[in-house]
Parts: sequence; C-alpha cells; structure tokens
Amino acid sequence: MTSSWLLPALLVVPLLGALAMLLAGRGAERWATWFGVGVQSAGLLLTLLVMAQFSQTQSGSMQMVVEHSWIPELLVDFRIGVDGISLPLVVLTSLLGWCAAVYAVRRVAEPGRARAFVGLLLLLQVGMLGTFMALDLILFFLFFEVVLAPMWFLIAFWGSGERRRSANTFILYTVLGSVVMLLGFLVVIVETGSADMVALANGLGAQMSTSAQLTAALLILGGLAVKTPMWPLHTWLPDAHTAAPTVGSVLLAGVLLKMGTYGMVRIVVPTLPDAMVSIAPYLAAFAVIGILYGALASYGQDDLKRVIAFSSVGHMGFVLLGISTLSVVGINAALFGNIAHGLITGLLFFVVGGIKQRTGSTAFADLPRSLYASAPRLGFLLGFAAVASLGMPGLAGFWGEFLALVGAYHPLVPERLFYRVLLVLAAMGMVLAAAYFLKVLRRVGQGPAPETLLDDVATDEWLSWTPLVALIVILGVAPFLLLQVTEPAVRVVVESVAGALP
Amino acid sequence: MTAALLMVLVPAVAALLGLLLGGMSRPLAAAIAVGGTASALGVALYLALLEPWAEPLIGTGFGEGTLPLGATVVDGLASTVALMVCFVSLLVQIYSIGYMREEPRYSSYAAFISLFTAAMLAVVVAGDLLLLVIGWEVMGLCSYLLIGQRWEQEEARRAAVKAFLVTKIGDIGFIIGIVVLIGATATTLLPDAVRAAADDPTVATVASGLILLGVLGKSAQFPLHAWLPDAMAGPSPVSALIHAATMVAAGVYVVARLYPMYLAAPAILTAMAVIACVTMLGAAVIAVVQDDLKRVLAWSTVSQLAYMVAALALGARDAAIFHMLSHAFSKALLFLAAGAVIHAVGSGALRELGGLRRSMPVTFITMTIGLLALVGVFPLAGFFSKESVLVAAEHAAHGDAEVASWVGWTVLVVSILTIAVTAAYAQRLWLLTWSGPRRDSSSGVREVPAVMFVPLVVLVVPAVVFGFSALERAWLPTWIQATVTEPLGTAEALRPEVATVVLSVVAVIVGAGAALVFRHRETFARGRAGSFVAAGFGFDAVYQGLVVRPFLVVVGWVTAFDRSAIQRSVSGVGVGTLRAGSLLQRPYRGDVQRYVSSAVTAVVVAIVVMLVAIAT
Amino acid sequence: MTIQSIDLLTLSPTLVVAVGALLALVAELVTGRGQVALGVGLTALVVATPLAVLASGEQTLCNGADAACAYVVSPLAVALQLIVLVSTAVVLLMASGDVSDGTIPGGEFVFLILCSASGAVLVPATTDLVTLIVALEVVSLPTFALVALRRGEPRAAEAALKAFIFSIVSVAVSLYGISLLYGTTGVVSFEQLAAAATLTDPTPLGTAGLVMVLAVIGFKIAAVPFHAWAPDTYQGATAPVAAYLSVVSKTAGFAALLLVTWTFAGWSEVWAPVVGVLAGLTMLIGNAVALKQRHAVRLLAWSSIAQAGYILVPLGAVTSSVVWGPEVTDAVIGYLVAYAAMNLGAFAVVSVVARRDGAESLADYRGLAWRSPWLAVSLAFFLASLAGLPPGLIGLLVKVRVLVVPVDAGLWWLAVVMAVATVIGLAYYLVWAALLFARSETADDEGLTHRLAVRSWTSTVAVAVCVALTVAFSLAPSLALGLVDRL
Amino acid sequence: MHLSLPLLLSVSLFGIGVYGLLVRRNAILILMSVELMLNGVNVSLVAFDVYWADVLHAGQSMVIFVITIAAAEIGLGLAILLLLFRARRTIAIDEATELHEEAS
Repeated sequence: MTSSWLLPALLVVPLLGALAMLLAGRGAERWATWFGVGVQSAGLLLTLLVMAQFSQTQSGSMQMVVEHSWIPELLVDFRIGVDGISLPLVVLTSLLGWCAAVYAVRRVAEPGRARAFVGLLLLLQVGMLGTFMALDLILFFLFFEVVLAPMWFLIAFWGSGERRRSANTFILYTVLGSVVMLLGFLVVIVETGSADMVALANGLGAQMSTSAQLTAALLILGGLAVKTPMWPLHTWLPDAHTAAPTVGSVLLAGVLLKMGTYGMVRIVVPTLPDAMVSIAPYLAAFAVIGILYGALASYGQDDLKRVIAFSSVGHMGFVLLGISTLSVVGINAALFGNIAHGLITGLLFFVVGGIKQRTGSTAFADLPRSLYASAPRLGFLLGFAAVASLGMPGLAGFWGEFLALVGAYHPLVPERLFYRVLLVLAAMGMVLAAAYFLKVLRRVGQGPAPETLLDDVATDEWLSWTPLVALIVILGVAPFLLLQVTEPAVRVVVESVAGALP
Repeated sequence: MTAALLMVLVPAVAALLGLLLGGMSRPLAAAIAVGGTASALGVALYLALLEPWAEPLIGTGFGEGTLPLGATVVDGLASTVALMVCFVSLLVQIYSIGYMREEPRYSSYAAFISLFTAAMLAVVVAGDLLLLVIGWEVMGLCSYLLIGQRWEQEEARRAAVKAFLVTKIGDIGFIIGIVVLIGATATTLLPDAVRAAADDPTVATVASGLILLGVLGKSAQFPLHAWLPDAMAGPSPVSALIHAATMVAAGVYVVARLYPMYLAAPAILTAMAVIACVTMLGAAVIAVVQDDLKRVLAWSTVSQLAYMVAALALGARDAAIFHMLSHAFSKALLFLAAGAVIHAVGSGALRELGGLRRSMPVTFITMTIGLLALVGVFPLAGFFSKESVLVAAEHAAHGDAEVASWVGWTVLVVSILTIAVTAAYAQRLWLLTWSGPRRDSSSGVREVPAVMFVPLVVLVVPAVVFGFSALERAWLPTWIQATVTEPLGTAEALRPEVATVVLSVVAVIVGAGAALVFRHRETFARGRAGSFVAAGFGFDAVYQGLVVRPFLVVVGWVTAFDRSAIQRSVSGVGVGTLRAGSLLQRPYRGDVQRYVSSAVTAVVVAIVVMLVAIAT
Repeated sequence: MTIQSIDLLTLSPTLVVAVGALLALVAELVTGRGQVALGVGLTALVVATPLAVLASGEQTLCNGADAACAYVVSPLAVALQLIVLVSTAVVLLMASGDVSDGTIPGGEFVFLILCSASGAVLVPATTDLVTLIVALEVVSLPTFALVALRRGEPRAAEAALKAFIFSIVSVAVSLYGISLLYGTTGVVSFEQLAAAATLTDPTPLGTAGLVMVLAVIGFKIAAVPFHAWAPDTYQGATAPVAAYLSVVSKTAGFAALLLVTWTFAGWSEVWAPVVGVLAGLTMLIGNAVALKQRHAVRLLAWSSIAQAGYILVPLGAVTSSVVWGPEVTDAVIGYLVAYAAMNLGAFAVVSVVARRDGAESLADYRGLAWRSPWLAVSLAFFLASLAGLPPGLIGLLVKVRVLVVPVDAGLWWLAVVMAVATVIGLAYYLVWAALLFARSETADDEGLTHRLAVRSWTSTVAVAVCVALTVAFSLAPSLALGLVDRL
Repeated sequence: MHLSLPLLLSVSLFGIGVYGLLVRRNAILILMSVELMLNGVNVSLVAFDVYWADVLHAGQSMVIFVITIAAAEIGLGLAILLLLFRARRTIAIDEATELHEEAS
C-alpha cells in the first residue's frame, strides 16, 4: 500500500520535533512555540491523510499496518496500524495536540522556557499517538509509559500549587498501575507465546485457560483502571489536574485517560473473553459507583479544576459501564464517550485555564462572580462546555452515556437484572452531573453585575477552541458520523466475546 | 432533507446566527429571530397544505448502524401542533422586541427562544426516539437559560436551577423509559417502537410509566410541579411561550404521540388520572391565594395541564390535544397581557395593581377575553375544549374507557370542582388588576407600544373562535386524530353534552360569584393556613427535607470520605514508605562489625532454614 | 598429569589486561605523567576487547586425559568479559580528571584497576571452584587499595577498611563452603560438581556449603545482607572507583553466581529460594533506603544495591518450570549490559559535576540544567533509564525481560515485589531529576557555579560514551538482550 | 583416624575465628580471627582430600591457594590499617564510623 509511510510519519514527525527542541539553542526560545504549531499542524495534516486513506467499509480490520521485527528476545515487533477503534482516538489526539500547540503560542505557563515546553508536548504526542496505534503488547506498554515523563515535567515545572507533590503522585500511581498491567501482559505473552495484539484478539488469547485469563485480565484491568481512572483508583487525578498547567490538564483529561479505556477495548475484551465475561459485572458495579461518587464528590468541591476532575471520574464511569456490557452498543458507547469526553473536558480545561490566567485562581473562593457579565464570551464557552459535559442531548456528551444505558439494558453477560439496576443508578448520575455543573455556573457565571471587566476570549484562544466547539456540536447532532467508523470494529471485538458465552 | 427537518433547522440556524452575529446590533438580532421563526411558520403552513392527516409524511433519518438520527413523522397531529408552536413563537418573538427593549442581552435571549422553537418543533415532528430526546432536553435547557435570563437576581438564578433539576429528575425516568423502549423493541423509530411496545403489556407498562415521570416533570404535574411557579422569575414572553403554551404542553403531546403504548398500560392511565386530579384541584386552590399576577397564571397552567393529562388518562386523546391547543392560545394571551401590565406598571405584584382599565384599554380587553376563555365561558375556545374533557370523563364514568369507571367519576367530580375554583381565581385576578380605584394617574402608566399589543390582539382571534373547530368531524378532529400509529377515519366530533354544560355553568357561576362576594375582604391578609396554601401546600419544604438536604448530606459524606479515607490512604502509602525507609536506614551507623555480624547471622539463618526445608 | 597446551590467544584478554597493568605502571614511572598510564591502560583494554570476542568458544589449559580445561570461553563468558572490558575503559576515561589534578596517582590507579579487571575477565572463564575463588580475590584485593588511594580524603581508609573486612570474612565463609562441597562430592571442577548435583539430592553438608559459597558472591554484588559496606565505601572512594565497584566488580560477582548456579542447577531447590528471597530483600531495602538519601554517591550506591536485586530476580525464579538456561541467563546478561551503560553514565556525570562544582549532596544539583544543560539532560536520561521510565527505554525493557522469568515461573510474590520496588525506586530518581531542572532558589548557589580550573574533556567523553551506548541499546534493545546469541 | 576429628578441629577453628570477628574491637585481632577461620578451612580441605583419596589432590592444592590468599589479605589489610591509624590514631574498628547513614 502506498500509504504505509503515513503512520510511522505520524510518530516520527513529533519525535523529530521534540529532538529539535532538545538540540535547539537559546535563540530558539522565541520561535519555539511557532515551531510547535508547525509540527502539530503537520501531524494534523498527516492525520487527515490517514483519515482519507482509511477505508470505512473495512474499519473492522487493521489498516495501514507497518511491521518490523524489533526485539525478538522479548517477542516484540514494531507493529502499528489503525482500525475503527483506534482511528478516532488518533484523530482526537492530533486535534487536541494541535489545539494545545496553538494555545501555547502566547500562553506558555509560568515560568516560560518555551523550548522545553514545546519539546515535552511533542514527546507527549508521540507517546499518546503510539499508544493508540501500537499492535504489540509490549510496544503498547512502552508508548503507555512514554507519556509519563513529559507529563510529569509539565506538572512539576509548569504547574501551580502543590505541583511537585501532585506530579509525583501522578507518576508513581500510574507507574504502579502500568507495572501491574505489564505483569498481566507478561502472563498473556508467556501463556500464548505471542505479543501480537491482532493475533491475540483473533482467538489466540481465548485459547488460554480460564484461570490464566482471569489472572491476566485482573492485572491488566487493574493497571488500566488506574489510568482511566476507575473508582476507587482515581485519587491521583484531582491533584494532578489542579496542579497541571492548562495544556497539561487538557491533554491529561482529553487523551491520557482514554488510554486506559482504549486498552480495555483493544486488549482485554477480545484477548481474554472468558475472563471478561466473569469480570464484567464487577467492572460495571465499579463503573456505576464511579458515576455516582464522581458526581457527588464534584458537588462538594470548592475548586473549578477539581470539579471537572471528579466529573471525569463520573464520565469515565459511563465509559466503563459501556465496556462492561460487552455488547456492540455498549462498547460503541464507550468509544463514543471517550471521544466526547476528550473534546468536552478538553474544552472545559481550556476555558478554566483561561479563567485562571485572567483571575489567577480556580478556587471558588477567589473567583469573582458573574463571568457572564465580566467576560461574556468566555462565560458562554464555560456554559457551553458545562452543558455539553452534563450530557445535553444534541451535544456530543450525551450519546456516549445514553448508549451506555442502552447497552446496559441488553448486556451480553447473563446478569441482566443486575445491569438494569445499575442502569437506573447510572441514569441518576446524569441528574447529579447536572446539579454540580449548574452549581458551578451559578457560582462562577452568574451574579451581581461586576465592577471590573476581564479580557474576553482572544483570537488565539478562539482559534484553538473553535474546533472543539464545532466537533462537540457536530458529533452531538450527527453521532452516526463517528459510530459508523467504530461499529464494524466493535462487532469484531464483540464476536470474539460472544464465543466465550455459555 | 425533509421539509419537517427544515422546519426544525431554520430556527436552529437562526439561533446560531443570533448568537454569532446578534451582538452586533439589536435590529439584526431581532430580524434574525423573527425571520427564523416566520420561516418556520411558513414551512409549517406548507406542511399543512400537503394534507398530512390524509397521508403522514415520513422522513427517513441519517446514518446507519447503532444510532440513526433525524427521522421525522408529520401526521395531522404533528402538523397541527407545529402550526400552533410556530404561531405562538412568532408572536412571542415580535412581542419581545418591545418587551425586552431595555434588555442588554437581547440577542442571546432571542437566540435562545429560536433554539427553543427548534427544539419544540423537533419534539413535535420527531420520527425517532432520539430526536425526541434531543428536542425534549434542549427545551429544558432553553427553559433554564431563559428563566435565568436576569441572572443578576438571586431569585432568577435559583428558579432556573430548580426548574432544570426538577424536570431533570423526571427526565431520568424519561431517558430510562426511552432506553427500555429502544432496548425492548430493538428500534429507534418512534412508530415502530410504539407499535411493538403496544403489543407487549409489560414493556408498555414499564416504558410508559418511566416516560410518564418525564412528562410529569415537563408538564409540571404533581409531584414534580414545584418548579413552574418559581419559573415565573423569567421574562413574561418566556412564560407565555415555554411555561404556558408549548414546553409544558410537550409532556401531553409526547403521551399523545406514544398513545397506543399508554392504552396498553391501564395501570399507568389510572395513575395519570389520580395525579391529574390531585394536581388539577390543588393547583387551582393555590392559585386563588397567590399575590403575584404571573404566579396565579402559573398555578393556573399547572391546573389546566392536569385537565389534559386527565383526558389522556381517560382515553380521550383528541380532547386532550384540543384542550392543549385552546389553552395554548388563551394562556399565551394571558401571559403576554400580564407581561404588558408588568411592562407598564413595573411590577406584577397584585397589591400594586388595580384600576388600570382606562390607561391600558387594549390590554384590558384582551386579558379579559383571555380570562373568560380560561374559565370556559361560551362561546370562547376554552368552553368547548373543557367540555370535551368533561364529556370524556362522563363517558369513562359510564365505563367506555380503558380505566375503571370510578376513575371517570373522580375526574368528572374534581373537574367540575376545579372549574368553580378556576372561575374564582380568574375573577379575583381580574378584579385586583383592572377594577378598583385608579392607581395609574400618578405613576403615569400608559398602554404598551403596538409591537406588544398587536400580538395580543392577534391571539384573541384563536382564543375566541378556535372552539368551533372541533364541532365538525372533518375539521379539527380529523386533523389531530390522524397519526401514523393509529388507523384513520375514526375521528369523532368533540361536542359538548347537556349534562356537563349545565354542571360547568353552575360551577362557573358559583366560583365567580364567590369571588365577587368576597371581593371586599382583604385578600392578602391570611392566616397560617392561607400562607401554607399559598406556598403550594408546603411542598417546597418537603422537597427540601426529602431531596435537597439528604443530597447535601451525602455530598458532604462523599467529599469528606474522599479527602480523608481515600486521599489519606494514598498519601499514607507514600509517607509509610518514607517511614520504612527511615526505619531501614537506622541500622547503618557505620560500624562495620555490626554489618558483618548481621551478614554472618543471615548466613547461619539461611543454612538452618534451608536444612530444615531440605529435611522436610 | 600434564597440561598439554596453553593457547595464548584464548587467554589473551586476561593477559593483555594484566600486561597492560604492568606497562602502565612502568610508563608512569618513566614519563612521570599519569595521563600516559591512562593511555596505556585504555590501549590495553581496547586491544583486549576484540580479542575477547575472537576467543569465543575456545578453551585452554586442558588436561589431556579427560579433556577438562581450566579456562573455557563460552559465549556467556565473552558477554561478561565485554561488559568488564568496556566498563573498565569508561572508568579510566572518567578518572582522567582525578588523575590529572592529582586526586589519585595515575600509574598506581591504572595498575590496580587493570589488575582487578584482569581478574574480572578471568572469572567467567573459570571452570572450578578454586580458580573461581582466586579470580574473585584478584578482582577484590586491588579495589581496596583503589579506594584507599584517594588523596586528601581522610575517610578513604575507613571506606577501604569496611570493604576489606567484609570481603575477607565473606571469602572465609565461602572457602569453608567450598571445603564442605568438596567434602560432599570430592571434586571441585564445575562439570564434575554439576554431574554430582544432578545425580544426588542435596545433602545437609552440601546444602550448608552451597549457601556459604553464596556469601562471597553476595558481597561482590552487594546484595542484602552483604550490602552494608557499599554505601560507606562508595562514598569514601572517588566516583570512578565507586563506579568500578558498582559495575565491574558487580559483574564479576554475577559471573560467579551464574557459574555456581549452573553448576548446582540440579540443586536449584537449595539456592533458588535463597537467591529469590535475597533478591526481594535487596530490591525493597535498597530502594526504600535510597529514598532517604541526600548524598549523590550514596544514593547511587543504594540504587546499585537495588539494581542488583533486579538482576537476581531471574535466578531466584528458577523453579521446576523455569530451568537454568537462556531464558534466565539472557535476562541477567541483558540487564547487566544495560545497567553497566546507565549506571556508569550516572557515575560519570556525578564525577564530572563533583570535580567541577564540588557537588556532593543532592541539593548541590539544584539547577544544574542552567549551569550545564547537557550534563543535566544526560544525568536525567540515565536516571530515567535506571528507573525504567521512557525515554530510558533500555532500562524499562530489561526490567520487562527480567520480570518475564518470575511470571513464567508463576512466582507471583517475586514479580509483585519487583513491581512495587520499581515504583519506590522511581520516586528517588524523580526527586533527583526534578532538582536538576529546578531554579536555584538561594543566592549561595552562586558559589557552585564557578568552575574548577582543571577540566578534563576525557571525563566528558565518558559521559558521551555512556549516552551513546544507552541510546543505542534503547533503539536496538537486541544489542543488550540478545548479546549472548551474537557471540 | 576418623574424619570427624579433623572436622571438629576445623569447625572449632572456624568458630573461634567467627567469635573473635564478632567481639574483638581491635582491627589487628579481627585480621587474626579471619586467619583462624581460613585455617579452619585448610584443615577441613586437607581432611576431605584424604577422605576422598583424591588423586588430583584438589583439596591440598587449594590449601596452597588459601594460604596465598590469606597472606595477600594480611598484607593489604595491614596497609589499610596503617593508613587508618595515620588518619585517626586508632585502629579500634568500632570507631571507624565516620561514613554512615544520616537520618534525613
């Protein structure tokens, strides 16, 4: 195929960009952020090419696969490709990366140092894209780990508040998770003698004994659940978000969290179907606890960023619920929810970052009231993002949650009644989400007429945020645009599970 | 792209444009809003001309697979309601130009109204359940936004949040109901799903019961009614459009849309009837003791909506829709007139009104007609529509409906009682606003500008003549009876019957008479009981105690739990590891002899252990 | 009984290094310049390296009767020899600064290092317990002198003494163990011992002997409970010597461990649990105590203790399902190779920084990135590698490779301990890395920015070599993980 | 002569050496203790050599090596002690604790 260079290029371009930033001299400080925009634009362009080359009719199979033997001693091949499950996430990553780069042009967080900042963002991009493209367990794990160091630097050096502590918590916690996940991968590799995700998904993994599958699945899920984050493993998230700089938060919530749930759909469900069938109800229970807990905890927070962080726990709960149904609808819901949450929470963190830049804080106590009046456009965007996040039908946030409920009505696993109880509880989470977002809007957006006006949304901010707004609306009114891509791939995944059912 | 979808999209686009460009100039914002709504009305007229009652217009959706979206169905019912929605929306938009003259955020206001119109139309023409959900929820959002239009006031902020959350509670049921419907019937197409559900009593009962919760929230029925009176904090045109004519009626409309499914669930119908009875009479009684013009009308709306729900419960869908349409005109008229009064006087408190007859003649006449229509005085629209509900109740009492006859009797009795109470509060409202000593001379109250009173005059027309449309089978009944889910040709004319007419006339006279008799009593000085009734029978306190406070307590628990237990356990692990480090560090004091001793000891221990292990 | 042949070519790596040691001493005597000695030493090592590769598969010092040879170069041995030779060369580069400013006398230094290295080259090629113990002593004894050589450091003697006492005691214990093994089997050559071990179950005497033999190995690799000397000794020694102790000396220890475990593969139920428990303790204690360190070299010392624990894991995981073989040895060798590159790199940076800024405590590293960005980036890279965090890919991959073994063996507790230990380890590497890039907060840091007059480009070369190696391993991990297969 | 007698001697020597190692504070005495341990090794090696009637006399030849090792160790050890004495004016081993863990 002529397009075989595309996916590697998608990784190499930001990698070279990061290297260039490492090697660039002090003079580069001035143009570093523009360079970042250039590289991310190139990446976005490549992503569009990938989309153009991608055959939607065959989205159930891996496309544009590139394969190279790399470390035979570990059975590791450098094998990447995209299908209907990973492509949307690749696009999301490129897009959010681009938005972050544009945002960073004029708004590198304190203390500046644009070269390092841009270099780290580009390195982060490599890790994120790689994770979604990897078709080898160990390669997946490596890319999974690649994002850690850059994100740690971003939080620890460009963050605020207890940034060092939060950064350390973030990395130690997630490393513990990923090491556990690695143990699970090793079980799979040792048992099957293969690290090829495609082969494993196509029945090689299912040949493992049920007990081995259970061990592996618990370990892998445990690791991924930290990243997702699944209740009660979410503790690192609020601190990390509170401390992280704006683009750090955006990418953390927008992309990094997705790596966990993506891993479940990509690896655990098709590779370990027997185990998944028995674990799914527990996963669903945790998911629903997360939904309710996230919403309730959100309501109790007194900091804008923490509210959003806990809301992520709730939203990812819906994604987990979707996965745990193991049904076509449910997994589609999870993938949709991933993308929607990436866009919406990305936008939320951008806007909150904008507020922080203008007012110097995100704590309710320090924020002036009536943002709607002091900066109407910023206020509007906050309202828009909040409404999207609380699951307003017609905006992207709703469909993932709605379809997760539909999936929970007809789970593939036998525990139907249990799932229907969960369905009701999860739906209650949607009201709770409305409660805390309205509280936020009432506290931050509305209020007596302000004495001073804030700078309203600047051109560069519009530029970096508009794509997100547009996509939230587009996916809200035309969810099938995305579902058409994911569905065939999801069917393949679900078929592998269906065989494991009694 | 079907015309139906176009009808939805035009105001939606107007909303978008209004938000993007409206800030530039007021006239532009107004032009976009009015133009958008007028275009929608044009499309609605066009659709009506296609005679959808004879042959429903089906529009297929977009996308395949899991979530096709955008299917539309325009049958007679939808077409009729769409016309009403567009008509009232247009009048409200025009009215708002005048009413919101001083409003700094007019452009977003007009845009949100346009968005609301689009959402309501989406509900009306929805051919799939998903479009229905979108419209349903976006309406709620617009309601929230518009109630909170004046968010500088704490009252408006609170009312907006309350409205959204209370309806959202009902919407949990609604959404789960839709999920059940989709899950059980494996289709998202509304007609197919309804037909399939109607064949399965269990699914019908579960789904219609759950969806009913959403309906109760949207249509402000007991026990989810408490938000509507507070919603009067929004501007009057908003109250007229959303909280009187359309959104609150959407609940009724949705039940009508899914009617075959409801008919298959008699238990739910009975529940609806009971709820309607409670709401009908309770809200009317509360309306009698309100101090605020708009709150009287709000409680009245709650009460009137209960009539429609009752009609639905009794199997009289056509009567419900008939009353819904007639109520839309008269109540929109009343709210706009009330808005005119508030605009002119600067307050809606009944204490501060009175004797405005001379200075606001047009408003006076139109509002009087509106009140008469509300009470149901012959030959205004309200008379015929209310009679149709009473006739349905009578038939049900004779056992001609899905529900038991006691239900019919109950509804009949409560309805008659409510007519009396309605007449009483309407009379009281009229007296307090228009009669009495002139109060306007000193404050310089003048009639509102033409842009505001013209819509009032226009609305008078349907409020007066609409009632006759149901007298012939070929007129309105054929229109609204024709749906995709039911066979054609069974429409019946909705004519009053002697017995009910006599009863209701007596009730009106008794009610209005009582209000006249007690007119000189100081109506505002109330005892404890009066305050209790005025506060909606203390229902807010019940909410506060049963929902809000427990919620906040649980939030407190969870937050504290997260801070202490979970967070601390994590940092505890960190601190613990560091402590372990300190502890493990302690033996290394630099004395090599100790080091060697422990090493030698370890060797001995290892040997012993291994010897034991080998031996066993 | 005659030794029939002495194949000098096969023996050449050891010989060249030993001769180089003498030449270096002479060269310094003649020229009076330490740098010349360094040059000679480097040359010897550079010559010896290809010779070692050439000798792969050869054997010599054979007894004609039963073809038992005293010097057998298996691919495994070559791999270990390569680690020793290259690492020693890097240490020499590192030390050039110390030599040129007189902190350590050049000739003696090179002589001692090469003497020790020749022993380390010998260790993996030995074929009996006697030669092995002698070779290990050859590695050890010069290092005590090396530690003590440091001028102007009153604690050097104490540092040397601690290592020395530990060494002689552990050697004595191990020798007793050897005598017990000899008493049990009547043989000392590995092959005969292996045959005996496969034929018979472990006897009490043999069990005790085998455990005692592990003592000297434990000392060399600084595994718990034979580790306590390492932090004190490393701290008292110069950075290059500490680097040598932590890499080359340790490699010799692992070579010995591989030989002993191969020999007694039949008795794995005796030594594997011991090694496994030691591995777990070493990882946990090493990492936990490292968390509390404030002195750069001490931190690296505890880190290298912990790293030794990781390397022990595959051997500790030898069970009935995972037998001693390539699965185990490749993991050990792979980790050793990577460890040599990244640990030497870290020591190289520490050595340069210590000489430039007089920096000893971690606090002195605050803001290094603004004074010497490349050194800081290199150190951060090495720390990331040691922690097993990308971009230090090789550090991560060898950890993965090591972890495969306990997972395969179903030895869950060991795998979990290693996982937990890795996370603890990450913490202190991070703290250090964070300091590198932190802004200087106090004004007295200015004092540190002045640079010592004596600068040595060769020390920087050492850093560069380590960076190059670590990057190369990261890009092509097979170079490390598949080293044995290539020899 | 039965094997147990020389082995008893060997164990005794080794044990006395270990005892001295653990309780003596004087570095010289510790060196001597280690010498005792090594001599214990030597005794047992010779005993085993005889016991096995080893034609290669591995045990005996090993004794030579042990003696060499011991000599080298003593030489080096004394040098280090000299250095220590110069710096500290003492060879009490429990006073050489300048390098140690510092609580932080």
